[in-house]
Amino acid sequence: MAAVQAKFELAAAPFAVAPLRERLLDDAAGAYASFEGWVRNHNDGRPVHGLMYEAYAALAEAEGQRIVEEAAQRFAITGVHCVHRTGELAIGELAVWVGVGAGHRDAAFAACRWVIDEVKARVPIWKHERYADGDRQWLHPVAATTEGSAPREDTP
Amino acid sequence: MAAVQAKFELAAAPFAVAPLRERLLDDAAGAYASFEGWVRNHNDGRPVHGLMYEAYAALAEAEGQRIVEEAAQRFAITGVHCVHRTGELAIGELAVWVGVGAGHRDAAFAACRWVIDEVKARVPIWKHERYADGDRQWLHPVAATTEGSAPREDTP
Amino acid sequence: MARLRLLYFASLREATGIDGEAVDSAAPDLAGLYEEVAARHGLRWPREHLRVAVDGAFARWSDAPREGSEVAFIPPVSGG
Amino acid sequence: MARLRLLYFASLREATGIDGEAVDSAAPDLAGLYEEVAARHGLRWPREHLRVAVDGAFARWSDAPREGSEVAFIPPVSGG
Repeated sequence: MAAVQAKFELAAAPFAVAPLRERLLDDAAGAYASFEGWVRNHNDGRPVHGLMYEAYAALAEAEGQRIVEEAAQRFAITGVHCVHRTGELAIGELAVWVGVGAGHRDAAFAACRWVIDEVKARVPIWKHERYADGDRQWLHPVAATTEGSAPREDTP
Repeated sequence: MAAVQAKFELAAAPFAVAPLRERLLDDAAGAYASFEGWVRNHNDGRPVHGLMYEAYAALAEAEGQRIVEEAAQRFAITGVHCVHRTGELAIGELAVWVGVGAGHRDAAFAACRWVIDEVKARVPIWKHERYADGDRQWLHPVAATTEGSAPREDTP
Repeated sequence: MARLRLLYFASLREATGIDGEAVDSAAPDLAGLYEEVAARHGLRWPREHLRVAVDGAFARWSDAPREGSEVAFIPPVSGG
Repeated sequence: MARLRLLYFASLREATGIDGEAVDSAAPDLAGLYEEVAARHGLRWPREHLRVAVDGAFARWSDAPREGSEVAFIPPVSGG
């Protein structure tokens, strides 16, 4: 069996999905699942004008690569690729893409979902949102069990 | 709230995914999930040379449209689109595509998975496989509970 | 007696050798219509594995054949 | 005493006003190092909400600071 493609990348500029998807096509793969996160025009009901992603690049790339390689071990897939943007993003821009090729749809969906969940939980990338009212803040979601004590370094 | 896009189509010739995906982009949507089914070079360990999909077009289009509209009711999504090929397909060709836009990834993944499962279960489309050894057959999967009694009209 | 148009797809088309035919049937329901057709063409699918559609919409086996309608017996599907 | 390079990201960068600094620390472990840094910069994150990384890999709070290493305190992430 051919080695499973497993790749994670940061992208400082907009990137096209079509050629990345193309690379996951495989004559042995019957299923492909993908996920994309786009910049929404609102968050928690608050109008958003744009955002910035900051990464600790060295660690983000290493941790992201660990995630896709772990996915290649856990699921019966033929390839997995994830790209996450950094820098300034406008509304509607692509923030993150995950593509997975597999023999069957169960593995394709499960691996795709697992990768995006792990990326959101583990990869050191932070979102800075700019709101319509001129306010801006870093998003540092704290797990629900300890949420009551979550501080905000950047807001009163 | 804008009406949810919900569309199902049969395609007699190869189609491009990129412009279909584009139409699901929405400033209010933060998540996009897609599924693609490709023609594999094997099935149950048997080398496949190609296949043909036959549809009862009037019913397939009506039932497919019911599925995507039901998905728009069941899940918090902004749009859903499914296209299924008919006719002769070569190895590696795209057989079916499902794209879903949503506010959040839970709904995007759940709706995408639900639509492909329902399409496979309900839409009157049949696969005819050609094998490396020259044999060919119609695939008529019978639910596991009654599988023991499944007849094959086309094989001895 | 109802005049009907029958449609055959996939392995049913191969088993009957035709993709459709006009029939007159006195069957009281679509289940009875299938028994007639299965006997005439030697079809081996038990009705429990099929669905039936009338004029492009799924129907019930207990429905009466409707004069001038188009009836299709739907073997298990394999799209996707 | 270990000579270390500290990195700050996101709200920690804003709270300290710098993206990094060189420090000498006698803290026995990375937990102690964070207490020193938090006190000096008035950081309000309890350590339980942070992770710590050394030279581009996640580390344990109980690890001893390594001479010449690069240490980052990682506030809750929000990519994706």
